[in-house]
Amino acid sequence: MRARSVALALMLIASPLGAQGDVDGLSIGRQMLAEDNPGELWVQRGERLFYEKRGPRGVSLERCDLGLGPGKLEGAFAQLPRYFSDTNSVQDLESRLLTCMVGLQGFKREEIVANRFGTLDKDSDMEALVSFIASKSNGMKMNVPLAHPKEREVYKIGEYLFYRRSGPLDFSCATCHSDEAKRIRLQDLPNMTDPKQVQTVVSTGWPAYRGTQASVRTMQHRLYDCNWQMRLPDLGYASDMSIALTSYLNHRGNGGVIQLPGVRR
Amino acid sequence: MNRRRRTLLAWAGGTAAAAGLIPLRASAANWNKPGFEAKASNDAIKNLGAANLIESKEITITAPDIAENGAVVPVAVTSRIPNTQSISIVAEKNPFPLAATFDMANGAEPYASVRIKMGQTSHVRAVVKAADGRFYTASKEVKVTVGGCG
Amino acid sequence: MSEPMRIRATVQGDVADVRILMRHPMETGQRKDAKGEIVPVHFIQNVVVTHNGRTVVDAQWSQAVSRDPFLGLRVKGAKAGDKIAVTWTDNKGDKRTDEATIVAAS
Amino acid sequence: MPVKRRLLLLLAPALLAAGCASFPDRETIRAGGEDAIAHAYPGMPPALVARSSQDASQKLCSKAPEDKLTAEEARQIVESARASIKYPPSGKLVGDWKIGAQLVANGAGQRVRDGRVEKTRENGALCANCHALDAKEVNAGNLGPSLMGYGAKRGTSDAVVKHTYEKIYNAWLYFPCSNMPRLGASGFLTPEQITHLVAYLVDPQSPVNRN
Repeated sequence: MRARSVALALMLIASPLGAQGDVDGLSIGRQMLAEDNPGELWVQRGERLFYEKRGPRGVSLERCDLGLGPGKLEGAFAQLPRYFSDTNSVQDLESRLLTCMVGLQGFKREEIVANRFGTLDKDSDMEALVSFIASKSNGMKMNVPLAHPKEREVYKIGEYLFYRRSGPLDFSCATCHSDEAKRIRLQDLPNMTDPKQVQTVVSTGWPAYRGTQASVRTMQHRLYDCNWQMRLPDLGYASDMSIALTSYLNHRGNGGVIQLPGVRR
Repeated sequence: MNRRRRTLLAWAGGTAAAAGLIPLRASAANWNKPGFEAKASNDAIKNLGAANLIESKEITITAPDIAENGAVVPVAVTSRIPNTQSISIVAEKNPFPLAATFDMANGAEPYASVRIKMGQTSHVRAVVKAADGRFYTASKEVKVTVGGCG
Repeated sequence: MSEPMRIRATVQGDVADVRILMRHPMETGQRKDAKGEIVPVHFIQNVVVTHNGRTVVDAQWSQAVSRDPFLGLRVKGAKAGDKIAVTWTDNKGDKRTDEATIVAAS
Repeated sequence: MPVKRRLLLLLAPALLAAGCASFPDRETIRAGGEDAIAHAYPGMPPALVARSSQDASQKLCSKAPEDKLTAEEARQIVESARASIKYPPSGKLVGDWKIGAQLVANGAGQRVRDGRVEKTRENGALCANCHALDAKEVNAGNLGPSLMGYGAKRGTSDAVVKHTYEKIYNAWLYFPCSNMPRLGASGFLTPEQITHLVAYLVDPQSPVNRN
């Protein structure tokens, strides 16, 4: 049963809002897990990986610019995704880390992508780095810019994709995430059209330690997994679609106070 | 062979390896092999040294009524029984019910919080050993749901 | 090399609240890896917690304790600056010890 | 509030900050969105990528909530739904509620991992993911309405049975753009499977009507 329950990936996250839509009997367990989050072990490992000299070029990530200058991590997560002139594109945290790991450290993109999601047999460096970097914005407010024309365009594309229905089950993101206090089985579905809930999800939702997967999972994984439940093919890692949806959600989460990594079923 | 049987065998085989085939060093001395290898919760409890269990309201089990993930079920036990020496946690319907034993000494409060795997809905039983040699118990049912979309 | 534990130890009055997260696979011996091979049973069997060198909790675990285990306990007669040390030993004989200093609860 | 005005309000601070009046128009966004979809599934087999393309009804049902469906669009969706419905060769619309019970609880089928479709004997009907059906099942979703007592409330007349069958086959016939998947029309469920679901909903012996 263990292997099976771990293999069951879930469509949606437990509501970070707690009481709303909560089924009595679940909340004590959720609270106990949140108080001592194994995700802290990923933060610890991510910190080590960030400062370690790694990759074919044997350099650390201290020269990686996540939008606030090389190596500046405090507040970096809070303003992503954003436009980067060196790549002339809007990037989320994972896409930007890919740029740095390839461009600075000399890793092969395909290798990082192949190991983007850890398994029970192999940890993902990306999941650890994201946990660490996100935690460096704890206590700060989400503050994703829409100043650059590309940022506005990507945001609007994200909105378009949020409502776009397709696939054998006619699902869009909005099918599950635009109404109050809904659940798939017992899993609460946050209403991402509600300003408060979207704030909570983007500032305390991902990265999160997933108990069913025994690993930290990132926003990229969250979108990948939704795609899976929607019966669409494997969503490309750091694809334009994933970044557009993240821009749409994260910008609308501006003002939410960051506390990451979270903990989820 | 059906899935369940395969699973049980795998788990049983694994334990045999843990208990004997793999050379154990420091840990073996203080590990209740017969208790952990017992397949019925009664046997597991007997192997804790308990002949009789006294139901007690002085034991509090904190755990969810519904566990949304059987792989990680938080369980905390608090005993208010004077001179509590040890607390054991038994998931009655697990293939090997005894999950953990905590011996307290030198100022440790009679409290332990841990997370366990549960294969199915079951009672979780706390067994408390007091200095007078008596064993006290309380239990709580934890429902284990299937995966949300599976 | 195993991942260091995360130990949080805070004291309020004279009772320390100790929370320990460990990185360990806690394999039951029934899981198959990506190649379809059974992953051998591998789990922490003993956890010993000391307070200023004296054993306060000696735990025995089965493979039913969850992956990346958590242990919470409380120690009476503690004060800020005291040392908490935790040692786990698994069924392969691997061991790890980490230490933390008790701090006043904020 | 019209969609344009709402968005302008939303974006006003950003526009001012940038000192920029340009604004991606609807067509630019649509084209950008479709381009993002076209590149969203690298390395995937074309047959699976094709799942992400939209039929005419899906396109009409992809509007943001401020952008209402017109009466004409709703008519098109209903018309297309009506044309989609096929009945089982036997003509019998009520199957076996016990088989239905298995299907209702089964949430698997057609999911893709690493470019491969999961192996299942048949697709599950996914019902309990979103609907309460059996009062004894604690693990029920609520994205859709509760269907407990469905048959007990409505009876088992031919009209009820036919409506139920068609509703499962293509929910958009009665509720254009409803959240409910068009389970028969998309081929996710077979007509025969749907008859078992109908039985599960209307049969007096089914847990839906007994518990």
